[in-house]
Parts: sequence; C-alpha cells; structure tokens
Amino acid sequence: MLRTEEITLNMGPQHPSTHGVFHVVLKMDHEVITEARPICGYLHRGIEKLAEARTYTQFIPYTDRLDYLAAMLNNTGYVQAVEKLMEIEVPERAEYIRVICCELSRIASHLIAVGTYSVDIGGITGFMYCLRDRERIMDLFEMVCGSRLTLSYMRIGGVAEDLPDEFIPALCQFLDEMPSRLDEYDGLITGNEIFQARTKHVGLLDPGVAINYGISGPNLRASGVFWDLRKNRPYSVYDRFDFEVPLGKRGDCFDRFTCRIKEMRQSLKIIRQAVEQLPEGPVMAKVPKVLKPPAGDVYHEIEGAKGILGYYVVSDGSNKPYRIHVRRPSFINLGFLNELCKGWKIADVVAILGSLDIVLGEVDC
Amino acid sequence: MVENIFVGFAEWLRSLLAAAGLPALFGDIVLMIVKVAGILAFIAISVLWIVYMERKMAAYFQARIGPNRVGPRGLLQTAADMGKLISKEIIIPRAADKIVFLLMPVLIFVPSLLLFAVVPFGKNMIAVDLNVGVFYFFAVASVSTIIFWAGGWASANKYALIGAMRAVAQMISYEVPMVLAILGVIMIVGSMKMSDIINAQQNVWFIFTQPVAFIIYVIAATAETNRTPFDLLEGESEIIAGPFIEYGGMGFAMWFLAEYANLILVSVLATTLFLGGWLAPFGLTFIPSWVWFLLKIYFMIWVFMWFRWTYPRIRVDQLMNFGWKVLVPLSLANIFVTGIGMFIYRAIGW
Amino acid sequence: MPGSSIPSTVIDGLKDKFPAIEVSENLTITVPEAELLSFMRELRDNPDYDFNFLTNLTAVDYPDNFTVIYNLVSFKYGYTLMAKVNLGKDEPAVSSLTSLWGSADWQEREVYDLFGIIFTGRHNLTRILLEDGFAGYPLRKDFQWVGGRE
Amino acid sequence: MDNIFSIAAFYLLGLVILGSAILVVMLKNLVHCVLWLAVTFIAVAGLYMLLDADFLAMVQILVYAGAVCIMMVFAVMLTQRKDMKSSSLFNAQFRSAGLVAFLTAALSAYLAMRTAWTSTVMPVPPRTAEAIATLMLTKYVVPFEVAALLLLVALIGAIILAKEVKADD
Repeated sequence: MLRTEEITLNMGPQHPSTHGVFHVVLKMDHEVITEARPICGYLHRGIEKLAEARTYTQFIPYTDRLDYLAAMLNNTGYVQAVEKLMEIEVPERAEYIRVICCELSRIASHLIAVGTYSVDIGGITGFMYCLRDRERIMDLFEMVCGSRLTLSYMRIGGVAEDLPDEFIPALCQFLDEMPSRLDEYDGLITGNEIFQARTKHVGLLDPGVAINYGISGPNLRASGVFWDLRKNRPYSVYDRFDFEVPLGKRGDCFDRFTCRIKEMRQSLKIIRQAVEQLPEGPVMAKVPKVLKPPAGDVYHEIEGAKGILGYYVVSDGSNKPYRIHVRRPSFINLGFLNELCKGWKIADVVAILGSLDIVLGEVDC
Repeated sequence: MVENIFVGFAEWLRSLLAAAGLPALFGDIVLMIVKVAGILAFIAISVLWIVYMERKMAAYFQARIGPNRVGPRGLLQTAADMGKLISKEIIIPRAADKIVFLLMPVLIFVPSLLLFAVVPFGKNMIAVDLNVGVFYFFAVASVSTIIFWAGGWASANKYALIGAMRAVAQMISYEVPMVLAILGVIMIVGSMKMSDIINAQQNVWFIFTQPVAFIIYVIAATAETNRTPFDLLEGESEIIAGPFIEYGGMGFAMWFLAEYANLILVSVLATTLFLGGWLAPFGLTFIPSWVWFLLKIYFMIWVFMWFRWTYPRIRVDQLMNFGWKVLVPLSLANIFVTGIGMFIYRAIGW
Repeated sequence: MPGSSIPSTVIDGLKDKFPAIEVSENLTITVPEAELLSFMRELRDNPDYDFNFLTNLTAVDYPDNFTVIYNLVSFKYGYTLMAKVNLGKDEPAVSSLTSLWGSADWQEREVYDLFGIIFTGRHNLTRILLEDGFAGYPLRKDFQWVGGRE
Repeated sequence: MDNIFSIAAFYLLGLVILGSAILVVMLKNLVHCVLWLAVTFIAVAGLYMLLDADFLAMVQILVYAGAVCIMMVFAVMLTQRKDMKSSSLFNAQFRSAGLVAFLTAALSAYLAMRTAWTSTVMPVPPRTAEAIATLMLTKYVVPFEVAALLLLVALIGAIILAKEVKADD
C-alpha cells in the first residue's frame, strides 16, 4: 500500500565499502534491495594477456598484483603449477619456507578481511588493531624478501633466498603474541552485541547453493562444507601438519567472519609446527636458467586466502607460456552476490559484501 | 575570587556603564552582546579543542598516536584543518537547489547557538534563565532536524536523500524517549528552570535517583547527535556521510562544527539534569562552580567519544525497533514509577 | 596426491556411456560439443561421480581451434576431472552449463568477454571485465593490442 | 506591549508570518513550501513569546516547527509529483476557492470586530507551565482526556495502516 518509488543507487565505483573500484547497481524500494547488479572490471589489467608476452619467471611479479593482500599464496600457486608442468622436485626446506610464508600471508589477508569488516559494520577501532598486527607480518616479509606488499619471493623450483637469521626469532615472538591479539579482536569486534545483531542471520548462504555457485574458501566453510585443499587434497607439505578446519553453522555473515578468525589460529598452529620441523638444506632446486616446460597444460589449485586459487598453464614448449588462466576465488565468490543481497537493506549489502572478502585486484585480474 | 570571575566582570561592566550615565537599557544591550560574544568564543574554542581531543582519544583507543605534527603535540591540528576547509573551493552540484544548499549549513548553527543561551555555565552564569529552560532546549533542538533534511534534499544526491530521510526518522523517534526520560527529573523538581533543577540536586544528583532516565537519556542523546552506534545518517561505510556528501570546504565545516556544538549541548543537558550541574561534589567548593561544570561536561563528552570509538553501527530498522519498542516503553515506565515513588514519599510525610 | 584424480574404472564407465569422448593419458577428457550438456549432466547427477563443484572454466585459443576447459571436483570422492571441448575457429559456440552449475555464469561471461566464444542457452551473456563497447576479444591470439612492451 | 521594541517586534513578526505564509501557498516547489512553513511556525512562536506565553511558544516550536513540518516532509517525499510546476495555481476552481477564502476572511474579520479586546489586567503568572498544568488537570480535564483519547485512536490507526503494508508483501 505505502510503496515508495523504486530508486536506483550506484554503489561504487567510488565507494568506501566496495573495497576498491567495484560497482553495484542497487535497485531499492526505500532501503530494501530488490536487485543488486555487480559490475566489475574497473581494475582489469589483462594480466592473462600480459603473461603471454613474459617468460615463466617474469610472470611471478604479476601474480603479486592479483590478490595483493596475500601475495605469497598467489606466488606459490603459480610456481607450483609450473613445477607440476615441468615435474620439478622442490627441496624440503623450500617447501617449509613456503608453508610458513603462505600461512603468514593468509593471516595477513584475514587480518585485512576482519579489520575492514569491522569498518564496514561501523567500528573503525577494530580496523586499526588488525592493521597494527598485519604490520608485523609485513615487517617479517620485509626481512625475508625486502618487499612488504608485492613480494615475488617464490621461484620456480624453490624460493628466492634462504631465511635471514633474525627471521625465526622475530617470527616466534609474533607467534607468541598473536593468540592474545586474536582474543582482543574477539572481545572488541566479535563479542560486540551490535556487531552480532548486524551480522547474525544476515546474508545466509545455503551450503548446496554455495557449492553450486563455486564459492570456496572461508565463505564456503562458513556454510558448514568441509572443503579445504590443505586437508582434502594436501599439496606441498601440508599433510605433515596437525590443524583443524574451522566450519560455520548457519552460513551467515557472522560465521564467515568468525571462520576467518578461527583460521588465523589454525594458521598460527601450522606455522609453529613448520618452524619446529624446518629442515636444513638448499632452498632452490636445480632448474635451468631458461625455463622451457614441455608442451602441454596443467591445472593446479591451492587453498588461497579467499578460496580456491587455481592456475591453468598451457605451454607450447617455448620459454613463454602459451596461456595462463587464473581461477580467482574473489571473482567466483562474487557471482552469487545478487541473490545474496536481495531483500536485505542497504546496510546489509555492505555487511554481505564485506563478509565475502573480495580483493578487486583479483576480481578484475 | 575565581568563583565569581565572570559574574564579577559582568557586574563591573554594568556599573561602569551606569556610572557613565548611560540608561539601563543600553547597559542590558551591551551586556547581552558581551554574553553572546562570550558564548561564541566558548563554542569556537571548545569545538577546536574537542575535535583535537576526539582525534587524540580515537588515536589512543586505536593504539596509535594521533595528530602530533602541527604545533606542540599536534594542538594546532584542528586550526590547520579549519584553515584548509575555509580556503577550499565550495562546489555546488549542478542539480542542487542552490539557495537551500548554501543556506542550510549556516542555519544548522542557529539552533545550537540559541541553545547556549540557557546553558548554566556556573553559579549565576546563565545567559537567560528561562522558566521553561529544559523545554526550550528540546523545542529549539527539534528544529535542526528539518535543517538536516533540507540540506540533504538540496544536494540532489541519492545518498544524501537517504541520509536525510534517515535523519528525520531517527531524530524524531529518539526525541520522544529523550523527552519522556527527563520528565522524571522534571516531575521531582517541579520546574523546568535550569537553575531550579541544579539547585534541587544539592543533596543527591539525579543520576542516583533517576538512573533509568539517565541511561535512556544518554542513549537517545547519542542518537540525537548522530554519533556511533547511531551514526546512521552519516554511515560512512554505507551512505558515505549522508546529507553532507556533497558539501566541501566551509559548508562541510559548518555541519561539522554544529555536530560538535550539539555534542557539547547534550553533555551540558546531561550534566544539568543528572550530574548536578555546577554543584561541587563532596563539598569541594574551593574549586569554582564553572570549573566543575566544565569538568562534568567533558566527562560526558568523553563518554560519548568512548561509545563512538568502541561500537560498530546499528542498522536502521534495529535503531527504530530499539527506540520505539524498548526506549519509549521504558521511559514511560520510568515516569510511572517516579510518580508512584513521589506519591509514597509525600504520603510518608517527607 | 591422494584421491585427486579420477580412477580409470570410472573413466571406462564413462566411455561406455559416451563413446564419442576421448581420454588422453593424463585423464583429460575431450567431449564433442554436441554431447557436452548430457555428459556434464551425467557427471553431476550420477551418484558414482557426484561432480558437484565446477571449479574452473576457461578457454585457450590454439592455432587450429578454440578449446574450452572445464575443471570439475567431486566433494564426495575428492575426484578431479578436466574436460575439454574443441570448437571451430569461426563463430565458436558451445552450450552453456549455467543450468547445471551457478559458478558457470560469471566464468562463461568472462570467457565470452575475452575470447568471444558464444555460450548458447543462457541469458545475460554480456561483457564482464571489459566495457560494453570494447571492440575485439583480447585473449585471442590475433588480437592486436596498442601499447605495451612489444 | 508597552515599549517600542515590543511594538517593532510585533510588526516584524506579523510581516514575517504573513509573508512566509503567502510563500507557502504560492511557491511551486513543495520542499520550499515546507521550509517556509517552518519559518511561519517559528515566527508564530515569536508572537507567543511576545505575549509572555513562553510555554506555549515552546510547544509551538516543538510540535509545529519540529514535528508537523517533519510530517509534511514525509508527505512531500511520498508525493509522486516532485514539484508543483506542472500544476497551475490559477485553475478552474480559482473563483469558487476565492469566494470561500473571502467568506472565511470576512467571517474572521466580523468576529474580530465583535470581540471586546480587553487586555488582561491580571499579570502573567511567573510560572506559566505550572499554571497551565493545574488548569488542564482540573478545569479542563475532560477536554484534555478527550484529546488524549483522540491521539490514542490516531496512534492505533497508524499502527493498523502500517501493518497493512506487511500483509501486502
């Protein structure tokens, strides 16, 4: 009866809550969403095309620019794909270093996810706390490879350099302090009554639908689906570590959020074990100077910070890849946004989008 | 001596004018101008300080340092910001209603300024001690709603319009529990005069006799001043500053200024109604009354800032539900209980 | 890697049902375009395979043909499967899998956007990364780009 | 109203009230009308102040400038037609409306002339609010309760109206 005029609201591309240049066209009946049409591509750089003109090693820095919040994972996914194609055996120490760096990267990415989610819900303080701790990880990465964000530390056949001497003590200190920091987030953000009111039972993601839409990573696990490539299809040396895969119950925004916090705890556990088991030895396999993988193709997946990160590499036998395709988890996780937002309010759109934890560098490739 | 520094100054000014042979009316006018100037200076300095304080406090809440470059300990940061805002170009959207768009940031300051007239800064330090002081407070404050809305509407921006409509809905709904909450205090005092209310708290502050009213008041006041967790009309993560989205430079500075002036005002009212105004606790009367008053309002401001930097934002329907389904019934019950309590008190001959 | 690729017995069963498919030595299945939809439906709905997760969908522009690649995962058994469809060079078209997997939606749009491969039997096949007025399909090998290092 | 300032204020307020009221009727932009309406209400409150009716003045501001205007705002936002540019101020009903308006004005004028304007000798009590309260709960308790009842009915009506929206979905 009292129906207001339907308005169209352009959320983005310049909007603080779209986490970059992402654009959602919202059709609203007052504040209730009737349609949310996502528009991406504002950050499209054609990385897949650029790869065709680079050598295999030259492409590594481009992977940093996909999910720039978890560059180590992106590096690893790519180099492992090429290693699989060339059948290179990576030295044990390098595998452990990779695991340490990857899990650090995962924590860094989740810290950003948790922090920005706090901002999305309206609490800026949580963001600052998360960034404070992410800064420590950035410092650790700086020790390892001299770079903080775009790391390019992984090499085909190993890692660029061995860990510096001061790294392990600094890492151990970080590992000791981090659990109490996570408790702090739980107190400041997760435990907050308003935060729970805003996120619980909001943006429910049914497990069957989530699988059908290819949603992966913490978003899928929050719906209660046990699917973590580190457990289900262990790559690298992940089968040697004892850790749990946190699952959600309802599949709402709150579960997606808490899953990430729980995953950080598990990552800390993995890193601790990796540091304890870290073997001595070389960090680089014997690989030729010019990489010419045999003709053929390979598809390799790892568990990225945002979901399943896959690299499809086609070689024609030359020193440049014939084609590289990246299965970007953020991109595919976004595919269900419209259905997820329907019927919720504009404030919930922010909550839902934030809980999916997208990185535009990855969405747009 | 320090206690009466301001009152003494006023008396001295009045006698000086009288001695000069000027009519009493002229003296009143001059005195009123001095009062207005004093209040304006108070607002300007307070806002400058409070903005700095807010940023510094936010920094400490967030484990960082905050402004520390401009001036000693970053004290001049707000002044520098103001300078920046003043020197910025004022951009008017083409579709905007130009006159309304430019007028509203100016007008938003008028209610705040008018309200300072009844602020009891200290003993005998109230510009106009109205009979209906508290009621005046709410009446004039309610006008600002329409100014918020008009500013948002004139921007011709959908985010601004959503914010403006939210402002209207929110401020109207939270005014109801706020007024109902303070009715308990007014019932006990039997007067709406600011000075009467303060004097009625000689023995015990109303925060102890009317705790529910105080809590309702603080919640509703947070909503009235649009601060987290009720900063829905700004909601920077969803509707990006709402009604202010198109304002830049001085236009934005005015909204900003008015917001902080409102923060001071609700703290003033909380102090007057519940914290004993300028009355000194524990008989510490050697500290002047106006210092006590300032201390108390800064305490309240600090509480509001504490809210802001710890809470996330509530959703619009939750806000409405909370206001109408929790706060209003609670404040009505408070009035009822207060009435019965007063009746019993009188019956037992107090 | 344990439980990753699909056992050969399952492949043999599939071969019986769909004689037209070709299986390469690394267990990649090439499906003729005409049978793609029924083949994929079989993979998804048969409880013996239960490929419920379409993880990756992309294409390659080979000198002679376009190839669309599908990577499927079965959460139940942990199987993975790579299926390919070869398409002709002019006006490549393949039936859409959006009716089977929701994740095909955006990935098909991406392939359409960058390769110009038409997916039939679905709605809203529009560009997703590039702007609507963009001319050409950049990931085709014959796409001439302006600027860059070359 | 004795001194020169009060008289000046009276005429100034009268001018503002009349001017803004005319603008409310004549302007074509609905939002501007609402804003001018607020000005009118506030100016009327000024008149009350001038009559030492401070409580009434505050009620005027709170209820009219604060609440009634906001209600108008909601009405405007729910109006489908954005402004009144397309509708003519001088349409076919102009004559009949003018007649009604003229008759109303004439009646008011007649009544105003019939009234014996005796300024009250009684001074305004220092605490107006209390005087009003006592009157309301003693002499005028029946109208007061009737008004309360009326508001209750309106409230229930509003709830029923709002409920219907949900049933509609």
